[in-house]
Amino acid sequence: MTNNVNPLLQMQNIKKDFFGNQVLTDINFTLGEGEVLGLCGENGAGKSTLMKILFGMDVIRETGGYGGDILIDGQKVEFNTPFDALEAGIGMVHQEFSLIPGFSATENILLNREPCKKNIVSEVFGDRLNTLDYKEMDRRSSAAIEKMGVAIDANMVISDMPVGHKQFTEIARELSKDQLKLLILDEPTAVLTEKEAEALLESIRGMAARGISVIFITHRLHEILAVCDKVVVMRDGFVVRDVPAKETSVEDITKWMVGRDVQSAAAGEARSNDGARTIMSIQDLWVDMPGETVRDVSLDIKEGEILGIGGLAGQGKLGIPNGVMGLYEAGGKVTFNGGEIPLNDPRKCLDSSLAFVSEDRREVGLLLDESLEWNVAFPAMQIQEKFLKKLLGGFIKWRDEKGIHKVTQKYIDELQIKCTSSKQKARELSGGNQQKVCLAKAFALEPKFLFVSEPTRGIDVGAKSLVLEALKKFNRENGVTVVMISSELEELRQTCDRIAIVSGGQVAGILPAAASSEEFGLLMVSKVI
Amino acid sequence: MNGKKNIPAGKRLLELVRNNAVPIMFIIICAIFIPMAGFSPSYLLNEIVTRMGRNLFLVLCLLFPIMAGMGLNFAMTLGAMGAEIAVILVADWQIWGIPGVVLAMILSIPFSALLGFICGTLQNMAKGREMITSYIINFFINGWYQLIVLYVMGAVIPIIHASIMLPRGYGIRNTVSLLNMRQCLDDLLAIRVAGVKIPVFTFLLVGLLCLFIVWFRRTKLGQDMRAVGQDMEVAKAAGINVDRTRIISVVMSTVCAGFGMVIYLQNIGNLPTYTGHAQIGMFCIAALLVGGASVEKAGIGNAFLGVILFHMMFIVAPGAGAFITGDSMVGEYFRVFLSYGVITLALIMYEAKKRMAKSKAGQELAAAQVKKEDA
Amino acid sequence: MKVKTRRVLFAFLLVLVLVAVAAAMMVIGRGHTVYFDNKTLEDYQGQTYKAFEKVVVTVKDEQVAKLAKRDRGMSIWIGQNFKMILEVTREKGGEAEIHEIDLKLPYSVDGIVINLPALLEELPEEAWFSEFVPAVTEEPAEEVPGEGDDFGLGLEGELGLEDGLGDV
Amino acid sequence: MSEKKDYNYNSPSKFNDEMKTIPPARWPTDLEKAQMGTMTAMVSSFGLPRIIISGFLLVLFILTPFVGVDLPTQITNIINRFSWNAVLVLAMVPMIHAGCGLNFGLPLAIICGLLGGTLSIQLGFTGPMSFLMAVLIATPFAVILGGGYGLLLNRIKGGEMMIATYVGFSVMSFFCMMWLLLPYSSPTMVYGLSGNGLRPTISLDGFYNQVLAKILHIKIGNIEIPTGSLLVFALLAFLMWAFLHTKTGTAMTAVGSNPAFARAAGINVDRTRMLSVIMSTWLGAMGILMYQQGFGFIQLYNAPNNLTMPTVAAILIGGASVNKASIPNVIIGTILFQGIVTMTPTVMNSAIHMDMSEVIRIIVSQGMILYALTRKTEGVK
Repeated sequence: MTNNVNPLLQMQNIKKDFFGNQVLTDINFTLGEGEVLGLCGENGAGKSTLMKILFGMDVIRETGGYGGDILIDGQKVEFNTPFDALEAGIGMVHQEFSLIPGFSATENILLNREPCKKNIVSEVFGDRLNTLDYKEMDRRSSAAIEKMGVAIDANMVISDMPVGHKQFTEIARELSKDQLKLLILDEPTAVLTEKEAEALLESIRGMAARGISVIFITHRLHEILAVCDKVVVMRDGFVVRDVPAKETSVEDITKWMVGRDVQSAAAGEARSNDGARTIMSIQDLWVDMPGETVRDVSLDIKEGEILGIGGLAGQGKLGIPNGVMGLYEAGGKVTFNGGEIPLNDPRKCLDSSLAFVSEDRREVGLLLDESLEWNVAFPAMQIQEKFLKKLLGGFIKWRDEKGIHKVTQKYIDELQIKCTSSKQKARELSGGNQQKVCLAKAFALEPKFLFVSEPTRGIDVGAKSLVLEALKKFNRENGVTVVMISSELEELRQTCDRIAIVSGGQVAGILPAAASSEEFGLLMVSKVI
Repeated sequence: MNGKKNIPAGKRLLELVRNNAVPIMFIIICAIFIPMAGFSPSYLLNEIVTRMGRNLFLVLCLLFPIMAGMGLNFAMTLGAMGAEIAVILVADWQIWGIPGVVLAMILSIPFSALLGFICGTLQNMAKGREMITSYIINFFINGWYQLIVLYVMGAVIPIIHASIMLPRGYGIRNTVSLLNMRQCLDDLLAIRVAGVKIPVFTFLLVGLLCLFIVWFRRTKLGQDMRAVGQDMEVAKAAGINVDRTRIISVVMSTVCAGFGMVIYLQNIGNLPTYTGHAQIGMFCIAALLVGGASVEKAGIGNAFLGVILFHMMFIVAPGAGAFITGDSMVGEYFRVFLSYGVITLALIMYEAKKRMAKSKAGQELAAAQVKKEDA
Repeated sequence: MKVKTRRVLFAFLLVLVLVAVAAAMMVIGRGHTVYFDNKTLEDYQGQTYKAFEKVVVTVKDEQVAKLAKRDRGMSIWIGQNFKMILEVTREKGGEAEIHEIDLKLPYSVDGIVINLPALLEELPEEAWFSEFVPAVTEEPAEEVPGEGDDFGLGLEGELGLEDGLGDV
Repeated sequence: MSEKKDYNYNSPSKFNDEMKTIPPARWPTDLEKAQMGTMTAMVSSFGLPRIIISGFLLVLFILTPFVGVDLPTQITNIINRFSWNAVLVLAMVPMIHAGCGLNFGLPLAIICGLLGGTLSIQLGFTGPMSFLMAVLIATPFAVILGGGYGLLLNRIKGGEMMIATYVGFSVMSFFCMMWLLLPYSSPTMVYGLSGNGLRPTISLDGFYNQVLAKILHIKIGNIEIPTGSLLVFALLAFLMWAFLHTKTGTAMTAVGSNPAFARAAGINVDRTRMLSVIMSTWLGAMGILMYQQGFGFIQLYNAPNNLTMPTVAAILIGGASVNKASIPNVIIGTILFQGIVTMTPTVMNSAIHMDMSEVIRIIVSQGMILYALTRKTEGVK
């Protein structure tokens, strides 16, 4: 196969760990010129990390580099910055838009690569004072747009554009680079309408025909089958399958994506709570949480159970607890314990014995610059007037430092939080210990109902199991209903009784924890927008 | 956005009024005050033309940092200080007339460029609060300016003429007379139309700066500056050196402000050594805002309209105040109040607008639900 | 690389041009105040040169002074090549004679006093030339509040750091 | 329509979070800190500018006897000035705590105090009673104006400091008109000739000049101590300290430390901020009344502006940052700043016959504010 011509891209034994946390193990695949490769996998399977390595993103270098070799045209390459990668002919369209809102499509397509004309001033003060060559800019941008094959208005200002056109502008920008050999598209269709997505697929075929290779990452599996030459499926940092697209189907891919050894999971612990009464009922909930929009969720939660909420990133699973707890603007109806809970008012939720451990530890979950004592005791003090001494007949509510110290110490022991003392600043703890502090904060409220959002995100294996055990224990011993939101299906299956899968901002279905991976996988991609 | 054409004319007018609330407010104020103040039209016109020549160049300097997204920037005050040091030296060397002005401008370049570089570097350390930082920098550098002018000049830097020195033998007097370069630029090519003296040459310089700005926007650097101004992260990802671009914009602002200050001083004909620059920044910003500019968007037109309206108000307010209350001081205070008020208002509107955009998405989602229920 | 050298060269040239312009400005822009004395010069090398009855001094087509005996007039001049036209009436009722005078002013002197009778007698420089030394006024007429913009009241002053009327 | 978000939004993607939760570099343990050497540790915890300022003041103190300046007089001056200014500096604390940044809108608070003072005199009160009435009258103004100010600041979160500056200016220039137009008539206050409009400087002799300072006034040798003033400051500082130990005070600190956390914990962030602004305004009003009773004059028109920068600088010199401040910061800061203000003119003048105090004051205070603004702090902008 590679007698005289090397394939465009070869990935050989790529490894990556984040401080001992292995996220990629022995990744191998090749990509020929003009080929389209579909890359799929669950969240956290390692797709993004792999692409970041390929694109030379700073985070990779900052976190200790990677192992293995990347070969382009048979030559080993090492990209220290994205600019090196661009130089080598790799282009990437990221999930986040990288466009200047007040510039036209043309200006964005040629951002920082504008063709210029020399003038007298630039002779003295440098090239940056060259005047822009608007004619040449127009020519190049229209050439790029033509190459893409999707018509967009080159003179329209980005902020006036529909979302799809922004996406196409980004693609056109990559195509306008003459040296482009390989284009990485990270979930490009997520923001497109069906028609636009169709146009994009057509455009990918066009690029391939021109000899540009494409790596196409998407959750819409039928798109992969429609356009790709081969499919690489990743799971838990491994490549689990590398097959020609012709020889596979959506069902197969789904199975590979989520399919783990069902036996190994501790799903056996799951209990059936059919008889229990409904403690919380969510109806027609919408939440405006950027990137995690909830469109229309209705969900009943039984008393005493652990309900898992899973789904792919960006589909809205995180929006549910944030919306119910009033942190993001929301609408709909939520009843708890027989009474309706007003939305958009965190205080009312907390007053009705709900508690929430946010997925965003550093921004929402912790007072980073304050002591652990404050972090643990604060909500309980404010909501339930715990740890307060009443002076002058309750007129003055004095902070009870001793009580605070005691409760903090208790949770430090119970959750094995590693710290120098309960007076240490939260900022100085590691991620896992910070997460435990967040749990302690919620436990100190002694709630009837607990939302836990991504409790194991970014913490090491040891801390992970500790956190999950603590949650289970809290549920079992105190009879607290727990709703756990996680991107990791496996973790949900170990911990939860039932698992609801959110897709496209709606509940796609609820399955018992023991259901097969394929079933979950199908639900996850069922309504993806 | 697509539905723009469908909006009825009345609504569009309302939109227009809302977007230009500040200039319209000032037009109304001026319209009310002018008859009260009772100045003759030719006097008013003369004053306005003089003040345009005096201030326009300075106001235009504010456009560079705005272009780079650094908001209304007091950096220009530093340029003014640089120019003042240059002017003091030139006055001491007794270089008069146009040569004096030219020399002062050239001499001011190193001073204002250095100060601009310092200011830009500090502002890069305080991204997100550039305006307050530049405001404090302006006071801080003013301390050093005073140190130099009050203690170093005459003691370390030789000052020849006792006439500009404090009697104690070092330090510069409160006022340095620039009688010999007074209005020498303004008088060059000046023409009189119906009793109104038009300082053609000064306006030519202003026009030159305008042309430069227009041209500059079309250069690579100008394009980079606008990109940095709109989204630093994206600009950085595209390979633009964000910090450097920002510093350059501040330096351009200070250097131009140095020229502007020389023009300003030659018009006035004396240099108030310790107070000359103190309020330049404040009033140029107010003028620009009155012209309808905002913290993130300003053009040459805003500068022209602003200078006319703002100074019109400034001229007529004391008279009008006296007319209304019988106390001329009230009018004086009123115009100061209006200047501060307009800046406050513009800043508040800018910050509030940033928050407004947020709740829009929520309304859309709610609307989608309602639609679903209807179906 | 080559582009860079060229750029450095151009930038250097620009600085050079600016410095050159500045230097030129310093030469041609040097201002002098010229005083004309219509005074009798007593006993210069044994001779006395009497003041004229009346001298009219015209500089740059502008009549700057009309000097009677013992009068002093003044004019400002930018540059070192001073030109003036004198209309001299030597005796009462006499005919006015016109002299065009070119003088080289020394660069370093601000104020120059010219004794007209001596000058017109074409005596050596030391006879008619002297430097004007201004008496240092203690505090010159406290600033004519220029016709500045007279912005804002008070705020200038002490930049917000004045603590009160005075220290205790 | 699922809009992809722009860069500055914290994308909830897993990868980013992994990045975020990696312990930032490595935090030095206490032991390591001890090993770092006391000197560097002190510098890092105390801040270089503060050390320079303290050192400068120390040098001034050491120089004092050598240049023939009377040390007790200097100390008396510092104590006096401390008693005038400390409450004003204290007024910075609540707003910093609630994350509203440095209160550059201090003139607003001062106006409230001025209204209290002038109205008290206008209503005919004299002696200590006039001070009490000034406090009482200033209070409702502080609550109302502070409330409005708080409402405004809640609408512009993130841009507080610049807008506060201009709110201060606007209110001050508005009241410049008011001092002329309001129907004051007390002959001690209005212009003698026209009979209307307040004078820029009003003497407080016979009113509340030194009323607090005279209480329990102590004289030890050449050192005089205005005990009453100090006690009042101590009382207010104690109340502030106590407040920060109550439930509401704790909430305020949390709001300043991390508003998102406070909101998630059910705190009404806006109301807490509003409370802090009102407290700041009231303390500012008290501060100016204390200042006046020590100084002996009411200063109107543009005078309120003159106190803003020194006050902000003082608390920063005391060790506060843009979003953290404590009572010790107030005390240390006021002593250091006022020490420099009083000592530099006399000592420098005697030592080198050059009065550079004004310039030094500007450079020190503005430099300190600049240092605080350019330090990397999270939270308030």
